[in-house]
Amino acid sequence: MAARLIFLGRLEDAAGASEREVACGPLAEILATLDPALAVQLLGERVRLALNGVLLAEAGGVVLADDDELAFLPPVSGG
Amino acid sequence: MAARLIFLGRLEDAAGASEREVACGPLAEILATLDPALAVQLLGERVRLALNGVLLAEAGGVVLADDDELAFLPPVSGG
Amino acid sequence: MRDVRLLDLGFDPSLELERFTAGHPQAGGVVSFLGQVRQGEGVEALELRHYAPLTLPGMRALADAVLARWALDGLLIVHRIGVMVPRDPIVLVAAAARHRRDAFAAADFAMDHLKSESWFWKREKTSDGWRWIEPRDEDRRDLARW
Amino acid sequence: MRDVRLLDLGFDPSLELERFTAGHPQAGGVVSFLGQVRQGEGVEALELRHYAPLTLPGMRALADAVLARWALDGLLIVHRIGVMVPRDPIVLVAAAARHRRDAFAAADFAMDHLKSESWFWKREKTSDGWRWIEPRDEDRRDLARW
Repeated sequence: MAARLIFLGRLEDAAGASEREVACGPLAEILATLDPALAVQLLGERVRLALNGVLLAEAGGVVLADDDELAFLPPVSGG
Repeated sequence: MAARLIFLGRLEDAAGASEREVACGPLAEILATLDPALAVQLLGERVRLALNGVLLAEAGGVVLADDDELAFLPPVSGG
Repeated sequence: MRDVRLLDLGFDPSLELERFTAGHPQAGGVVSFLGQVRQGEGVEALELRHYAPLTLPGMRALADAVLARWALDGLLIVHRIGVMVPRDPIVLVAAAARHRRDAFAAADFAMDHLKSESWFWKREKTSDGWRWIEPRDEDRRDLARW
Repeated sequence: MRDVRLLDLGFDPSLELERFTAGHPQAGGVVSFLGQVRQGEGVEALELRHYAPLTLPGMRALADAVLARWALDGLLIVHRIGVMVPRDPIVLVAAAARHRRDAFAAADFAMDHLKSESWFWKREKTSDGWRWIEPRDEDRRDLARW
């Protein structure tokens, strides 16, 4: 029973890896198990979330089930 | 002692040739020797003139000397 | 009509453009944009990362939006991912149309949206190491034109 | 930097573009426009006539005006004259620039002026024979944008 967090762009550097396996459950509880500095970055207001490939309008209320993939998408680079 | 008239685009069809050798002298006198229907087309208000490769602001007062080349340039085709 | 590709290996932009043009003989004009890794500013390498579940679907949706907005005979979008070095092609967009103005506008629009809205993250390697590239205000201004 | 040519024989646009791009490795982007003889509207041949004392000098002056107006690394203008058949390339304009927007605007401007102000006269051959092409209102409108 595990889910995956995916870190894109500079969030990968902050996380030290491109993905991490986590226990299922509410996102708020999962984030509480991470390094606080990383959790703050993941919740930055310009970071978008995609659950199983679908963009979310907001992070509130997300609960990860088995095999879910939650991606953290910082602003794209442009230029 | 001769000059050349050069006919571009549809004026070539009207003249039946891409160029014609003419006697030197004032342009008005030269045009009077041509077929009147052609002369009218050559003096059309959208036809530009170039004397020896230099665009003229107006046709009035042009006098052709030996070896001069006077080109009649209808509107370009675009598109 | 719509050819959208995400490539993790190099490509030959002139061959792509030749094929695209040959495939649209009824089009009077083809406008293309080729973006390449710049040489000569101390950048040794450039890496583009993407997020597979979003990036290609997003590019296809962009292509559909372009085709719906302008009268095109064809639209090509080819984008690299992975590590590139100076002079490597990064992106090729080409629009074939009966009328020149449609082809110009479509390619311009596609590039503005690819650059600022597609799911690519870019980092550059200089003698100081790798550095992530942040969004640019210029890209947001470009987008506001449409 | 400025490469302006008038050709009475066919040319290979993809080879021209490849050379042009390779010659400007410091440019981030290259925008090109390729115009070709359309296939499929009953046009069997197209002929472009020019007036040598004016046409190439005029194209060079246009190139200088473009280079003065936008920050470009290079500008290519290649134009055919003579008789062409469907799918033959007629004109290739390419602008290389550090910034995408400059390259788009420069190529667009160059094409608008080439089409409406350069000394080319065009006729088309269909099953009815040859017919001279008159100026189009659309070209005058395109020019008025600048």
